[in-house]
Amino acid sequence: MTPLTRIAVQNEDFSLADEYERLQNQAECGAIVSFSGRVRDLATTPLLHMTLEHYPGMTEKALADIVQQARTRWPLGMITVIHRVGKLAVNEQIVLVLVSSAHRQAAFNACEFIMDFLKSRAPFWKKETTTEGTHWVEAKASDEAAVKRW
Amino acid sequence: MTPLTRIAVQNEDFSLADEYERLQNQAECGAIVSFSGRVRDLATTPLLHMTLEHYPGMTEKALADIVQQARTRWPLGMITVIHRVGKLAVNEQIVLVLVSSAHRQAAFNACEFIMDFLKSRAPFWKKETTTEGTHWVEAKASDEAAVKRW
Amino acid sequence: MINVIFFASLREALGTAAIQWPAGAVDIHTLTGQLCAQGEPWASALARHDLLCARNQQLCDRTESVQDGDEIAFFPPVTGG
Amino acid sequence: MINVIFFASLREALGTAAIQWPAGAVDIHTLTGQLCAQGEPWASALARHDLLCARNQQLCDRTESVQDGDEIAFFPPVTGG
Repeated sequence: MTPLTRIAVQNEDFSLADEYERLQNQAECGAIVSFSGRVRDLATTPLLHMTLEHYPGMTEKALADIVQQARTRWPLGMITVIHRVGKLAVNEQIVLVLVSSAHRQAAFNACEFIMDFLKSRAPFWKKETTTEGTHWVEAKASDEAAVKRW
Repeated sequence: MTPLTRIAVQNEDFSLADEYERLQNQAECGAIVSFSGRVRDLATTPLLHMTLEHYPGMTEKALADIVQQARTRWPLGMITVIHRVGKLAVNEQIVLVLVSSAHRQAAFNACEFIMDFLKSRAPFWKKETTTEGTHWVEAKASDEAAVKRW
Repeated sequence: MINVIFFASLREALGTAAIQWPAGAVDIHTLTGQLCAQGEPWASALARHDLLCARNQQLCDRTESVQDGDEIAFFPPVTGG
Repeated sequence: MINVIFFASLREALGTAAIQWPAGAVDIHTLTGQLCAQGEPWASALARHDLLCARNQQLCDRTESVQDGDEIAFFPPVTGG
Protein backbone atom coordinates (compact mmCIF):
# COMPACT_ATOMS: atom_id res chain seq x y z
CA MET A 1 0.00 0.00 0.00
CA THR A 2 1.19 3.49 -0.81
CA PRO A 3 1.88 5.42 2.40
CA LEU A 4 -0.41 8.41 2.89
CA THR A 5 2.36 10.85 3.77
CA ARG A 6 5.68 11.20 1.99
CA ILE A 7 8.26 13.62 3.41
CA ALA A 8 11.68 14.10 1.87
CA VAL A 9 14.57 16.47 2.57
CA GLN A 10 17.10 16.03 -0.18
CA ASN A 11 19.84 17.56 -2.32
CA GLU A 12 18.46 16.19 -5.59
CA ASP A 13 15.82 17.87 -7.69
CA PHE A 14 12.28 16.46 -7.67
CA SER A 15 9.67 15.91 -10.37
CA LEU A 16 6.18 17.30 -9.89
CA ALA A 17 5.00 14.86 -12.57
CA ASP A 18 6.31 11.82 -10.69
CA GLU A 19 4.90 12.96 -7.38
CA TYR A 20 1.54 13.82 -8.96
CA GLU A 21 1.44 10.38 -10.57
CA ARG A 22 1.83 8.82 -7.13
CA LEU A 23 -1.31 10.59 -5.87
CA GLN A 24 -3.49 9.48 -8.79
CA ASN A 25 -4.33 6.13 -7.22
CA GLN A 26 -6.93 7.29 -4.75
CA ALA A 27 -10.23 7.29 -6.64
CA GLU A 28 -12.08 8.98 -3.77
CA CYS A 29 -9.76 12.01 -3.78
CA GLY A 30 -10.77 14.03 -6.81
CA ALA A 31 -8.98 17.24 -5.86
CA ILE A 32 -5.22 17.70 -5.92
CA VAL A 33 -3.53 20.99 -5.05
CA SER A 34 0.18 21.54 -5.43
CA PHE A 35 2.53 24.32 -4.44
CA SER A 36 6.02 24.54 -5.84
CA GLY A 37 8.59 27.17 -5.05
CA ARG A 38 11.67 28.04 -7.06
CA VAL A 39 14.77 30.19 -6.48
CA ARG A 40 13.95 33.72 -7.54
CA ASP A 41 16.30 36.49 -8.50
CA LEU A 42 14.56 39.59 -7.15
CA ALA A 43 17.56 41.31 -5.54
CA THR A 44 19.12 44.46 -6.96
CA THR A 45 22.50 42.68 -7.07
CA PRO A 46 22.38 39.59 -9.31
CA LEU A 47 21.94 36.32 -7.41
CA LEU A 48 24.56 33.70 -8.26
CA HIS A 49 23.17 30.88 -6.15
CA MET A 50 21.49 30.02 -2.88
CA THR A 51 22.57 27.61 -0.16
CA LEU A 52 19.98 25.94 2.03
CA GLU A 53 21.02 24.77 5.48
CA HIS A 54 18.78 22.66 7.67
CA TYR A 55 18.67 20.83 11.01
CA PRO A 56 18.93 17.14 10.09
CA GLY A 57 16.56 15.02 12.12
CA MET A 58 14.43 17.90 13.36
CA THR A 59 13.47 19.00 9.85
CA GLU A 60 11.71 15.75 9.01
CA LYS A 61 9.96 15.71 12.40
CA ALA A 62 8.82 19.32 12.03
CA LEU A 63 7.40 18.62 8.56
CA ALA A 64 5.66 15.44 9.76
CA ASP A 65 4.18 17.40 12.65
CA ILE A 66 2.85 20.12 10.33
CA VAL A 67 1.29 17.49 8.05
CA GLN A 68 -0.30 15.83 11.08
CA GLN A 69 -1.78 19.15 12.21
CA ALA A 70 -3.26 19.60 8.72
CA ARG A 71 -4.81 16.12 8.86
CA THR A 72 -6.59 16.94 12.12
CA ARG A 73 -8.16 20.02 10.50
CA TRP A 74 -9.28 18.72 7.11
CA PRO A 75 -10.22 15.36 5.53
CA LEU A 76 -7.14 14.65 3.40
CA GLY A 77 -5.84 11.83 1.26
CA MET A 78 -2.20 11.64 0.26
CA ILE A 79 0.27 14.38 1.14
CA THR A 80 3.79 14.86 -0.22
CA VAL A 81 6.28 17.41 1.11
CA ILE A 82 9.71 17.65 -0.51
CA HIS A 83 12.27 20.31 0.43
CA ARG A 84 15.71 20.59 -1.09
CA VAL A 85 18.88 21.56 0.79
CA GLY A 86 22.40 22.44 -0.33
CA LYS A 87 23.40 24.66 -3.22
CA LEU A 88 20.67 25.76 -5.62
CA ALA A 89 20.97 27.89 -8.75
CA VAL A 90 18.50 30.57 -9.84
CA ASN A 91 15.27 29.03 -11.16
CA GLU A 92 15.87 25.66 -9.51
CA GLN A 93 12.99 24.10 -7.59
CA ILE A 94 13.19 24.37 -3.78
CA VAL A 95 9.99 23.00 -2.33
CA LEU A 96 6.95 20.97 -3.34
CA VAL A 97 3.76 20.37 -1.36
CA LEU A 98 1.05 18.15 -2.87
CA VAL A 99 -2.26 17.49 -1.15
CA SER A 100 -5.16 15.33 -2.29
CA SER A 101 -8.65 15.38 -0.86
CA ALA A 102 -12.24 14.58 -1.76
CA HIS A 103 -12.93 18.28 -1.20
CA ARG A 104 -11.47 21.16 -3.18
CA GLN A 105 -11.41 23.66 -0.33
CA ALA A 106 -9.81 21.15 2.04
CA ALA A 107 -7.02 20.50 -0.47
CA PHE A 108 -6.43 24.24 -0.99
CA ASN A 109 -6.52 25.06 2.72
CA ALA A 110 -4.25 22.20 3.73
CA CYS A 111 -1.66 22.97 1.05
CA GLU A 112 -1.53 26.63 2.07
CA PHE A 113 -1.49 25.73 5.78
CA ILE A 114 1.45 23.36 5.27
CA MET A 115 3.38 26.00 3.30
CA ASP A 116 2.68 28.71 5.89
CA PHE A 117 3.90 26.56 8.77
CA LEU A 118 6.84 25.19 6.78
CA LYS A 119 7.95 28.78 6.17
CA SER A 120 7.83 29.77 9.84
CA ARG A 121 8.36 26.54 11.77
CA ALA A 122 10.57 24.13 9.80
CA PRO A 123 14.31 24.57 10.43
CA PHE A 124 15.64 25.68 7.04
CA TRP A 125 17.84 28.71 6.43
CA LYS A 126 18.65 30.37 3.10
CA LYS A 127 21.97 32.01 2.35
CA GLU A 128 22.29 34.02 -0.85
CA THR A 129 25.45 34.46 -2.84
CA THR A 130 25.36 37.53 -5.06
CA THR A 131 28.05 39.21 -7.11
CA GLU A 132 28.77 41.30 -3.98
CA GLY A 133 29.12 38.52 -1.42
CA THR A 134 27.01 36.23 0.75
CA HIS A 135 24.29 37.00 3.27
CA TRP A 136 21.64 35.11 5.22
CA VAL A 137 18.08 35.76 4.10
CA GLU A 138 16.06 37.61 6.76
CA ALA A 139 12.78 36.13 7.95
CA LYS A 140 9.75 38.13 6.84
CA ALA A 141 7.11 39.45 9.22
CA SER A 142 4.49 38.53 6.59
CA ASP A 143 5.43 34.85 6.95
CA GLU A 144 4.86 34.95 10.70
CA ALA A 145 1.58 36.78 10.09
CA ALA A 146 0.53 34.03 7.66
CA VAL A 147 0.81 31.43 10.43
CA LYS A 148 -1.32 33.51 12.78
CA ARG A 149 -4.26 33.29 10.37
CA TRP A 150 -4.88 29.63 11.09
CA MET B 1 6.95 35.26 -26.39
CA THR B 2 4.90 32.83 -24.35
CA PRO B 3 1.39 34.19 -23.82
CA LEU B 4 0.55 34.89 -20.18
CA THR B 5 -2.82 33.18 -20.25
CA ARG B 6 -3.61 29.83 -21.82
CA ILE B 7 -7.21 28.62 -21.87
CA ALA B 8 -8.25 25.35 -23.46
CA VAL B 9 -11.54 23.44 -23.63
CA GLN B 10 -10.84 20.07 -25.13
CA ASN B 11 -11.74 16.39 -25.38
CA GLU B 12 -8.16 15.17 -24.99
CA ASP B 13 -6.43 14.56 -21.70
CA PHE B 14 -3.82 17.06 -20.49
CA SER B 15 -0.44 16.71 -18.81
CA LEU B 16 0.25 18.63 -15.60
CA ALA B 17 3.96 18.08 -16.25
CA ASP B 18 3.85 19.72 -19.70
CA GLU B 19 1.79 22.67 -18.45
CA TYR B 20 4.04 23.13 -15.42
CA GLU B 21 7.09 23.09 -17.68
CA ARG B 22 5.58 25.95 -19.67
CA LEU B 23 5.38 28.13 -16.53
CA GLN B 24 9.00 27.56 -15.52
CA ASN B 25 10.32 30.33 -17.74
CA GLN B 26 9.42 33.31 -15.60
CA ALA B 27 12.31 33.80 -13.21
CA GLU B 28 10.44 36.43 -11.20
CA CYS B 29 7.55 34.09 -10.40
CA GLY B 30 8.85 31.72 -7.74
CA ALA B 31 5.48 30.37 -6.62
CA ILE B 32 3.33 28.02 -8.68
CA VAL B 33 0.01 26.64 -7.42
CA SER B 34 -1.96 24.05 -9.32
CA PHE B 35 -5.38 22.53 -8.90
CA SER B 36 -6.41 19.41 -10.72
CA GLY B 37 -9.73 17.66 -10.52
CA ARG B 38 -10.56 14.14 -11.51
CA VAL B 39 -13.73 12.09 -11.96
CA ARG B 40 -14.67 10.61 -8.61
CA ASP B 41 -16.87 7.64 -7.86
CA LEU B 42 -18.62 8.68 -4.67
CA ALA B 43 -22.15 7.62 -5.53
CA THR B 44 -23.85 4.63 -3.94
CA THR B 45 -24.47 3.16 -7.38
CA PRO B 46 -21.20 2.54 -9.28
CA LEU B 47 -20.33 5.27 -11.77
CA LEU B 48 -19.62 3.97 -15.28
CA HIS B 49 -18.64 7.27 -16.86
CA MET B 50 -19.38 10.97 -16.96
CA THR B 51 -20.30 13.18 -19.91
CA LEU B 52 -19.40 16.85 -19.86
CA GLU B 53 -21.47 19.22 -21.97
CA HIS B 54 -20.51 22.84 -22.48
CA TYR B 55 -21.56 26.01 -24.33
CA PRO B 56 -18.99 26.35 -27.13
CA GLY B 57 -17.85 29.93 -27.52
CA MET B 58 -19.19 31.17 -24.21
CA THR B 59 -17.09 28.71 -22.20
CA GLU B 60 -13.79 30.14 -23.40
CA LYS B 61 -15.02 33.71 -22.86
CA ALA B 62 -16.28 32.91 -19.35
CA LEU B 63 -12.93 31.35 -18.41
CA ALA B 64 -10.98 34.28 -19.89
CA ASP B 65 -13.18 36.67 -17.94
CA ILE B 66 -12.59 34.80 -14.66
CA VAL B 67 -8.82 34.84 -15.27
CA GLN B 68 -9.00 38.56 -16.00
CA GLN B 69 -10.84 39.20 -12.74
CA ALA B 70 -8.14 37.28 -10.87
CA ARG B 71 -5.44 39.40 -12.53
CA THR B 72 -7.08 42.61 -11.31
CA ARG B 73 -6.99 41.29 -7.72
CA TRP B 74 -3.50 39.82 -7.44
CA PRO B 75 -0.08 40.25 -9.11
CA LEU B 76 0.10 37.13 -11.26
CA GLY B 77 2.42 35.69 -13.86
CA MET B 78 1.30 32.90 -16.17
CA ILE B 79 -2.10 31.25 -15.84
CA THR B 80 -3.31 28.05 -17.49
CA VAL B 81 -6.89 26.80 -17.39
CA ILE B 82 -7.77 23.53 -19.14
CA HIS B 83 -11.19 21.91 -18.93
CA ARG B 84 -12.17 18.71 -20.66
CA VAL B 85 -15.54 17.98 -22.26
CA GLY B 86 -17.13 14.83 -23.67
CA LYS B 87 -17.08 11.34 -22.17
CA LEU B 88 -14.77 10.76 -19.20
CA ALA B 89 -14.14 7.55 -17.27
CA VAL B 90 -13.72 7.29 -13.50
CA ASN B 91 -10.33 8.65 -12.39
CA GLU B 92 -9.76 10.64 -15.58
CA GLN B 93 -8.62 14.23 -15.23
CA ILE B 94 -11.32 16.89 -15.76
CA VAL B 95 -9.81 20.27 -14.98
CA LEU B 96 -6.44 21.92 -14.42
CA VAL B 97 -5.71 25.43 -13.14
CA LEU B 98 -2.09 26.56 -12.84
CA VAL B 99 -1.11 29.98 -11.50
CA SER B 100 2.34 31.49 -11.08
CA SER B 101 3.19 34.56 -9.06
CA ALA B 102 6.06 36.19 -7.21
CA HIS B 103 3.92 35.80 -4.09
CA ARG B 104 2.80 32.55 -2.53
CA GLN B 105 -0.50 33.84 -1.15
CA ALA B 106 -1.40 35.53 -4.45
CA ALA B 107 -0.84 32.25 -6.30
CA PHE B 108 -2.96 30.29 -3.79
CA ASN B 109 -5.75 32.87 -3.72
CA ALA B 110 -5.91 33.26 -7.48
CA CYS B 111 -5.98 29.50 -8.12
CA GLU B 112 -8.79 29.01 -5.61
CA PHE B 113 -10.66 32.08 -6.93
CA ILE B 114 -10.50 30.76 -10.49
CA MET B 115 -11.73 27.31 -9.43
CA ASP B 116 -14.58 28.79 -7.36
CA PHE B 117 -15.80 30.95 -10.23
CA LEU B 118 -15.27 28.22 -12.82
CA LYS B 119 -17.51 25.92 -10.73
CA SER B 120 -20.36 28.45 -10.49
CA ARG B 121 -20.02 30.64 -13.57
CA ALA B 122 -18.50 28.68 -16.47
CA PRO B 123 -21.08 26.88 -18.65
CA PHE B 124 -20.23 23.19 -18.11
CA TRP B 125 -22.71 20.49 -17.13
CA LYS B 126 -21.95 16.99 -15.88
CA LYS B 127 -24.11 13.97 -16.63
CA GLU B 128 -23.37 10.75 -14.80
CA THR B 129 -23.99 7.29 -16.16
CA THR B 130 -24.28 4.67 -13.42
CA THR B 131 -25.32 1.04 -13.54
CA GLU B 132 -28.89 2.32 -12.93
CA GLY B 133 -29.11 4.95 -15.66
CA THR B 134 -28.09 8.52 -16.40
CA HIS B 135 -28.75 11.74 -14.50
CA TRP B 136 -27.56 15.33 -14.55
CA VAL B 137 -25.40 16.32 -11.61
CA GLU B 138 -27.12 18.88 -9.36
CA ALA B 139 -25.34 22.15 -8.57
CA LYS B 140 -24.22 22.39 -4.95
CA ALA B 141 -25.15 25.27 -2.66
CA SER B 142 -21.60 25.10 -1.26
CA ASP B 143 -20.20 26.03 -4.68
CA GLU B 144 -22.38 29.13 -4.86
CA ALA B 145 -21.34 29.98 -1.30
CA ALA B 146 -17.67 29.62 -2.30
CA VAL B 147 -18.08 32.39 -4.88
CA LYS B 148 -19.70 34.71 -2.34
CA ARG B 149 -16.52 34.68 -0.22
CA TRP B 150 -14.55 36.75 -2.70
CA MET C 1 -34.75 37.00 -35.36
CA ILE C 2 -33.30 35.88 -32.04
CA ASN C 3 -31.29 32.69 -31.73
CA VAL C 4 -32.48 31.02 -28.52
CA ILE C 5 -30.43 28.06 -27.28
CA PHE C 6 -30.76 25.56 -24.46
CA PHE C 7 -28.34 23.29 -22.63
CA ALA C 8 -28.11 20.15 -20.51
CA SER C 9 -31.29 19.04 -18.68
CA LEU C 10 -33.23 22.00 -20.09
CA ARG C 11 -32.31 21.00 -23.65
CA GLU C 12 -33.48 17.46 -22.90
CA ALA C 13 -36.73 18.64 -21.27
CA LEU C 14 -37.53 20.82 -24.31
CA GLY C 15 -36.36 18.24 -26.81
CA THR C 16 -34.56 20.95 -28.76
CA ALA C 17 -31.14 22.62 -28.62
CA ALA C 18 -31.97 25.86 -30.43
CA ILE C 19 -34.84 27.78 -31.99
CA GLN C 20 -35.15 30.92 -34.08
CA TRP C 21 -37.63 33.32 -32.45
CA PRO C 22 -39.04 36.58 -33.85
CA ALA C 23 -37.51 39.73 -32.40
CA GLY C 24 -39.88 41.93 -30.38
CA ALA C 25 -39.41 41.09 -26.71
CA VAL C 26 -37.87 44.08 -24.90
CA ASP C 27 -35.99 41.94 -22.39
CA ILE C 28 -35.27 38.32 -21.47
CA HIS C 29 -38.14 38.30 -18.99
CA THR C 30 -40.59 39.11 -21.77
CA LEU C 31 -38.95 36.61 -24.11
CA THR C 32 -39.31 33.89 -21.46
CA GLY C 33 -43.01 34.70 -21.20
CA GLN C 34 -43.42 34.41 -24.96
CA LEU C 35 -41.69 31.03 -24.99
CA CYS C 36 -43.79 29.75 -22.07
CA ALA C 37 -46.96 30.86 -23.86
CA GLN C 38 -46.34 28.03 -26.34
CA GLY C 39 -47.62 25.65 -23.65
CA GLU C 40 -45.91 22.42 -22.56
CA PRO C 41 -43.12 21.43 -22.27
CA TRP C 42 -42.04 25.10 -22.44
CA ALA C 43 -44.11 26.44 -19.56
CA SER C 44 -42.88 23.84 -17.08
CA ALA C 45 -39.27 23.62 -18.25
CA LEU C 46 -38.72 27.38 -18.25
CA ALA C 47 -40.49 27.82 -14.88
CA ARG C 48 -37.48 26.49 -12.94
CA HIS C 49 -36.53 29.51 -10.87
CA ASP C 50 -32.83 28.57 -10.79
CA LEU C 51 -32.37 28.71 -14.57
CA LEU C 52 -29.53 30.92 -15.72
CA CYS C 53 -29.46 32.95 -18.89
CA ALA C 54 -26.85 34.57 -21.08
CA ARG C 55 -27.06 37.23 -23.77
CA ASN C 56 -24.48 36.93 -26.51
CA GLN C 57 -22.46 34.46 -24.41
CA GLN C 58 -22.37 36.63 -21.29
CA LEU C 59 -24.26 35.71 -18.09
CA CYS C 60 -27.03 38.25 -17.39
CA ASP C 61 -30.27 38.92 -15.50
CA ARG C 62 -33.78 38.53 -16.91
CA THR C 63 -33.93 42.33 -17.04
CA GLU C 64 -31.28 42.33 -19.79
CA SER C 65 -32.67 43.86 -22.99
CA VAL C 66 -32.96 41.78 -26.19
CA GLN C 67 -32.21 42.96 -29.72
CA ASP C 68 -32.67 41.53 -33.18
CA GLY C 69 -29.77 39.17 -33.97
CA ASP C 70 -29.00 38.35 -30.32
CA GLU C 71 -28.04 34.90 -29.10
CA ILE C 72 -29.99 34.21 -25.90
CA ALA C 73 -29.15 31.05 -23.92
CA PHE C 74 -31.05 29.37 -21.08
CA PHE C 75 -29.47 26.67 -18.94
CA PRO C 76 -29.56 25.04 -15.49
CA PRO C 77 -26.96 25.90 -12.82
CA VAL C 78 -23.51 24.91 -14.05
CA THR C 79 -21.65 21.89 -12.65
CA GLY C 80 -18.18 21.92 -14.18
CA GLY C 81 -14.83 21.70 -12.47
CA MET D 1 26.18 16.54 29.47
CA ILE D 2 23.97 18.56 27.18
CA ASN D 3 24.54 18.65 23.43
CA VAL D 4 24.08 22.30 22.41
CA ILE D 5 23.92 23.01 18.68
CA PHE D 6 23.73 26.15 16.56
CA PHE D 7 22.63 26.86 13.01
CA ALA D 8 22.96 29.36 10.18
CA SER D 9 24.07 32.92 11.07
CA LEU D 10 24.27 32.01 14.76
CA ARG D 11 26.64 29.12 14.01
CA GLU D 12 28.79 31.51 11.97
CA ALA D 13 28.75 34.22 14.68
CA LEU D 14 29.84 31.68 17.31
CA GLY D 15 32.32 29.96 15.02
CA THR D 16 31.06 26.59 16.21
CA ALA D 17 28.27 24.20 15.25
CA ALA D 18 28.00 22.25 18.51
CA ILE D 19 29.36 22.09 22.06
CA GLN D 20 29.05 19.66 24.95
CA TRP D 21 27.92 21.53 28.07
CA PRO D 22 27.66 20.24 31.65
CA ALA D 23 24.13 19.44 32.81
CA GLY D 24 22.80 21.58 35.66
CA ALA D 25 20.69 24.37 34.15
CA VAL D 26 17.04 23.88 35.11
CA ASP D 27 15.71 25.39 31.91
CA ILE D 28 16.81 26.83 28.56
CA HIS D 29 16.70 30.35 29.96
CA THR D 30 19.29 29.41 32.60
CA LEU D 31 21.37 27.50 30.04
CA THR D 32 21.42 30.60 27.80
CA GLY D 33 22.68 32.66 30.75
CA GLN D 34 25.49 30.15 31.40
CA LEU D 35 26.54 30.22 27.74
CA CYS D 36 26.50 34.05 27.65
CA ALA D 37 28.63 34.16 30.79
CA GLN D 38 31.52 32.86 28.68
CA GLY D 39 31.82 36.39 27.26
CA GLU D 40 32.07 37.27 23.58
CA PRO D 41 31.04 36.21 21.00
CA TRP D 42 28.50 34.26 23.09
CA ALA D 43 26.96 37.20 24.97
CA SER D 44 26.21 39.22 21.80
CA ALA D 45 25.27 36.32 19.53
CA LEU D 46 22.81 34.79 22.01
CA ALA D 47 21.33 38.19 22.92
CA ARG D 48 19.30 38.36 19.69
CA HIS D 49 15.76 38.39 21.03
CA ASP D 50 14.35 36.64 17.94
CA LEU D 51 16.46 33.49 18.36
CA LEU D 52 14.45 30.28 18.39
CA CYS D 53 15.27 27.19 20.40
CA ALA D 54 14.40 23.52 20.29
CA ARG D 55 14.70 20.76 22.87
CA ASN D 56 15.29 17.31 21.43
CA GLN D 57 14.32 18.53 17.97
CA GLN D 58 11.04 20.12 19.02
CA LEU D 59 10.50 23.91 19.02
CA CYS D 60 10.03 25.21 22.57
CA ASP D 61 10.08 28.26 24.85
CA ARG D 62 12.99 29.34 27.01
CA THR D 63 11.00 28.10 30.00
CA GLU D 64 11.39 24.50 28.75
CA SER D 65 13.27 22.39 31.29
CA VAL D 66 16.64 20.83 30.46
CA GLN D 67 17.85 17.37 31.43
CA ASP D 68 21.11 15.49 31.19
CA GLY D 69 21.47 14.02 27.71
CA ASP D 70 19.23 16.58 26.00
CA GLU D 71 19.93 18.08 22.60
CA ILE D 72 19.28 21.82 22.80
CA ALA D 73 19.42 23.85 19.58
CA PHE D 74 19.54 27.61 19.07
CA PHE D 75 18.91 29.20 15.69
CA PRO D 76 17.71 32.37 13.97
CA PRO D 77 14.16 32.63 12.53
CA VAL D 78 13.74 30.06 9.77
CA THR D 79 13.64 31.02 6.09
CA GLY D 80 12.81 27.87 4.14
CA GLY D 81 10.12 27.30 1.55
